[in-house]
Amino acid sequence: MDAKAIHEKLVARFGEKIAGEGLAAASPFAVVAPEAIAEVALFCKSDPRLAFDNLMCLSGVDYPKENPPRMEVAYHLYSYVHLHTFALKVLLPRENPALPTVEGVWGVANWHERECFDLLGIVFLGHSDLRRILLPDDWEGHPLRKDWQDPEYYHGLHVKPTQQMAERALAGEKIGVGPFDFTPPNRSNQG
Amino acid sequence: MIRWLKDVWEGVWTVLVGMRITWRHLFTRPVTLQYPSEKWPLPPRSRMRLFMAYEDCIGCGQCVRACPVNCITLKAEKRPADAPAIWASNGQPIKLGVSVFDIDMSLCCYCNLCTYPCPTECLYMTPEYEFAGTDLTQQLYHFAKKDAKFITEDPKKKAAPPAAVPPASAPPTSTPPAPATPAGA
Amino acid sequence: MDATYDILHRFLPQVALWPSWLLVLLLAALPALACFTFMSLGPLVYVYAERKISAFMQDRLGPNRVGPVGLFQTVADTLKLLFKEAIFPKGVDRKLFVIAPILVNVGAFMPFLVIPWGSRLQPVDLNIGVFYVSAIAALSTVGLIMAGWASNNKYALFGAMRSAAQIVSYEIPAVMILLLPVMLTGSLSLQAITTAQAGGLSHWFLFRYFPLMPVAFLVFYTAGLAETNRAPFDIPEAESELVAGFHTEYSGFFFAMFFMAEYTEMFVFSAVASVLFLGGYLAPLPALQQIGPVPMGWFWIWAKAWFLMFVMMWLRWTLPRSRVDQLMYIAWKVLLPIALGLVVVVGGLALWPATANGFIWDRFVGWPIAIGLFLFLVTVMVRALQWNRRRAHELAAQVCR
Amino acid sequence: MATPEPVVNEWDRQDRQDLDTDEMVLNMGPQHPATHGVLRLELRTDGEVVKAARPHIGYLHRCFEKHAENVDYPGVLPYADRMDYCAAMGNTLGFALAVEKLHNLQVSPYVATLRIVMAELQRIASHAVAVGTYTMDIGAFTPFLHLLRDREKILDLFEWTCGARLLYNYNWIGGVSHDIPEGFVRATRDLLREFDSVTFPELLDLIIHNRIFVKRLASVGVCSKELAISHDLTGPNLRGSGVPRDLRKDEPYLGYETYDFDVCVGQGQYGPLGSCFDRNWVRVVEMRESSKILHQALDRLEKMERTPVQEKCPKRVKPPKGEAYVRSEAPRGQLGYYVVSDGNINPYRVKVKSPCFTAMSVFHHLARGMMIADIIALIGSLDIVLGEIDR
Repeated sequence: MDAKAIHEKLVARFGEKIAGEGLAAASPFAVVAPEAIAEVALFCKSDPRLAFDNLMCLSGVDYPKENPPRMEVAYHLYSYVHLHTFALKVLLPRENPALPTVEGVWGVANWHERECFDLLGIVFLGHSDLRRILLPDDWEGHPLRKDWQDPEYYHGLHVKPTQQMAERALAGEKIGVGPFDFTPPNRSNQG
Repeated sequence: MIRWLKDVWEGVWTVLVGMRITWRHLFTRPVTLQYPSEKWPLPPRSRMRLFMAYEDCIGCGQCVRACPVNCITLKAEKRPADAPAIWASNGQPIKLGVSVFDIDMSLCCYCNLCTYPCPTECLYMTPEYEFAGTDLTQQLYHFAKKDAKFITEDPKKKAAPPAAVPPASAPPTSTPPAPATPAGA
Repeated sequence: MDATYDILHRFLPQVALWPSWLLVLLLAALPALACFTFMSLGPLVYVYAERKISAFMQDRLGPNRVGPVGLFQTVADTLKLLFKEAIFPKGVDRKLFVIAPILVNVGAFMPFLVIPWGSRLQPVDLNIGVFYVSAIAALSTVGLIMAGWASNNKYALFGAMRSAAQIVSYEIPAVMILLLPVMLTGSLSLQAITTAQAGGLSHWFLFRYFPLMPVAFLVFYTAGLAETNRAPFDIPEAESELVAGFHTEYSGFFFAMFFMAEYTEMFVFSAVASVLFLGGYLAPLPALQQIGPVPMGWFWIWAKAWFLMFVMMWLRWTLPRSRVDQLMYIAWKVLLPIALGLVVVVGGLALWPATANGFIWDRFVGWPIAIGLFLFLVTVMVRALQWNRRRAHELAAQVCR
Repeated sequence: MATPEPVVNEWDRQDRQDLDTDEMVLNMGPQHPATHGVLRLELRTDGEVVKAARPHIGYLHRCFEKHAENVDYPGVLPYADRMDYCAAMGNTLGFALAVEKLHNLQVSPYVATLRIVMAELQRIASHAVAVGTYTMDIGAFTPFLHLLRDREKILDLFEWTCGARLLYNYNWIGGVSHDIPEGFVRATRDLLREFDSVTFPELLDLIIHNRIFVKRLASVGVCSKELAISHDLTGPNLRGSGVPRDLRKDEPYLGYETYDFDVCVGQGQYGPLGSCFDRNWVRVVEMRESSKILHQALDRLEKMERTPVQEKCPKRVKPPKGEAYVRSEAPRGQLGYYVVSDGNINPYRVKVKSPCFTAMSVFHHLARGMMIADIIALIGSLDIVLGEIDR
């Protein structure tokens, strides 16, 4: 099925809960209401015509400058039966973004959702093990948000880059080597 | 019983087959390269230490923008109007005086992205890889020279030398000593 | 003891006049000293050999910097280990932690006492030699368990438990097979077992009752691999699973002791196997037993043991590691039934007068097999060398291109 | 309305049986010889049997995605190289394809062929590392070095072409960084000939068909088709479970559809389908298939007219506003890039679906009830590279 037919099928089934579409995009998608995502996902997987048995990617994107500011979670689906792809998108408010988990539909969502929670702070309700996955457990904040500021220190380690050697040299410290003359034996470096 | 026997036999047999191969390898030539005493000839495109021919730099800063890890520090300002005109070896006039050109090789990721935009091809990677040091500060390279010998004649006016002269070839030494590089150098 | 006395007497005739207590002390100390020196210097050679063999099998060069062709590499390593600090991690049981490597070494060294190097060249000819060897060699298991337990490390504990299970299991088929030469000779003394195989290669127990005894030898060898913790049965120290197994927490000299014990065990096992099956110090051709005035017995047992050790190394660098339950499977469901069957069959054959001294074809299989094997290995070797040369040719062509 | 059933956390699940004894928690890694980097596994074991496993990742995390938002598009490429450092060509290829899709760029056939040559050489090199380290995990050291010997030769070719041995920055947006040097085709042919006639058969004889190796793996870590698809196992891991899906066939890019090659699938010849052996087997056979593709591609390269390799490279990579999810078949599986562009020279958001990340997410399902030695076999058979999991 092509993207249009998939979208129509979803609209026919869920009506209002399919809140928008982006069929012209390079990867066509439908926008799903946040509370309905688990049902839609389950339907996408179980319906024999859709048969989206594979969640390729689950990614969160932060749009603070949009009006209203929002977060997006994009689900890229693939069907190993019909070999078609489609994407679902959920738009969330930037304050306390939360949506149901799809972990019960696709097993891989477990880790993807944990990563999304870790890096963007999107809460997946009903997730069995919603812990940080990539960052340390006691890390504060969610770095992939656009307004993220690096902390100065984490457990006494510099997080922000310290003064680089070039800056130190500019400031007058006598470090570094050179200037020097050096002509390598061959210069046929460029392609 | 038959399966058991087959299993045992296969176990012994595959072990013997493997042993034959390792036995054969006992007598094949080792491929080891004894590094400090023998060295592999590096292909000319090898991307190792960065080098910049200071006399050719026009201070455009494209390499700084291209570098994904910000390992190049460049400070250039307009040359005073009364300073003698100088040219890079590919004939491009040098309008900006480069007072600082530092490359922090400890940050460099050897991606070669900085060398492509360079209009005078003065920045390039050399097949030089033995520059480990005992101190991190030895990885900071200053390329800006105080006594650089720039080309002071307009190359276009001269009878054009063959265009394929490699840019890094030594600048003509007969030129009178260039004035000190611009203020701040 | 008598042999030692004889040798001593030959070089120092006045020894007969010495007080008897001194003599007894001397006669006990001299062979022990000789054995100990041999033992502690042996691993230097074995480790070097192992490194070189593995390197060549993997198309590498191996150690080649310290001394000519790296000969002193192991010496340097040993010195390094000796001078390194022995670290006692927090929470170890210090007493057991120190005793363990010593105990392992005791288990590895003691069997040396009964290994015959010649008809008279044997520290002690115990009449329970075989029994003594298997009993003492099992002592090192206790050391391994101690090491694992005392280390206060889960990986070490796993290694210790694995090694206990493994060695206990493999003792059984190994001892069963030990019975076969004992039955054939009617003696537990290693000297007697050796002399029963006199008469050249085809009289060795390896070729008796063809093909029964070769199978027995294979079983014994496999069990021996497991008892000495060699690949494919090196699971107690499986480095990709248990980091270093029971000696994870050891460092410096204590680590070196484990290392030494491991290689010594290998040598002891190979020597015992060559006594039991390969005629010990007997030459393949009786004429080679003595070259001129020099008795060559020591050379032959040495050569055989080293050959068996070479095969151990060869196997180690060929094979992957077995899993712990498969190890048990091999011990209890493969080796043990075979060993039991062999004990019954060979025992019966030995009792039956017509076959008491082997099958009729026994005298004719030994040489063909040995020569066939030799020729096969040489062929593979020659082909590898030829390939080398051809390859070199191709490379030259490439360079010239 | 139907909703999915809640999932039980595997770690907390207790199923005690009569013979169970006290459990202990074993920490495997991050410093452990067989965890392929800095993976940490928390294992709840009962003796040698693993009752539950919990992988902890992130020790190598450097937030590639944040880096990517702060550099321009060509600058992302060196960072992308560093994700799967065993197969850097595949990483940059995926990113280049994604940005080209946003940009609506089509590379010339010559460049496409070059990319295929490099990608397939990289696949052989990467699988050589995967299979080699795997045999080392299982305890055989020799095949590892034999395979690395051949990998070195491939790296030599790469160095000859683009000057780097590990992190190439070769696939650019709209082209490649260097044309192949003179004699490259012939040298590659020599290499492949030696690989096909010596290394590959020796590998099969020495280790793959070895009985101990087979026994260790044949019925261990069996991953059913459903589990594999649900947990998004891709590439050799998926094909090891018997699903004949390969992006190079299903959604061909760079003209893969014009090459004649087979999709290698696990055969289950020694045990249930989807075992560690099958996953490894797929990798082994894929090396030969890659060599087949390479032979064809080299034939074409010889006949093809050489075009400048950077002619399509945009002077300033500034894709129009939009987003694309583009996947490619990297050696370790489907590598997906979700690139969002807001019309700037920096990507607005780059999300990477790394095949190792998803492969690792199935780990705790498969690890249940295994022995400790099998855990090592399982990690190796999933062929993870921590640089890509942690990104």
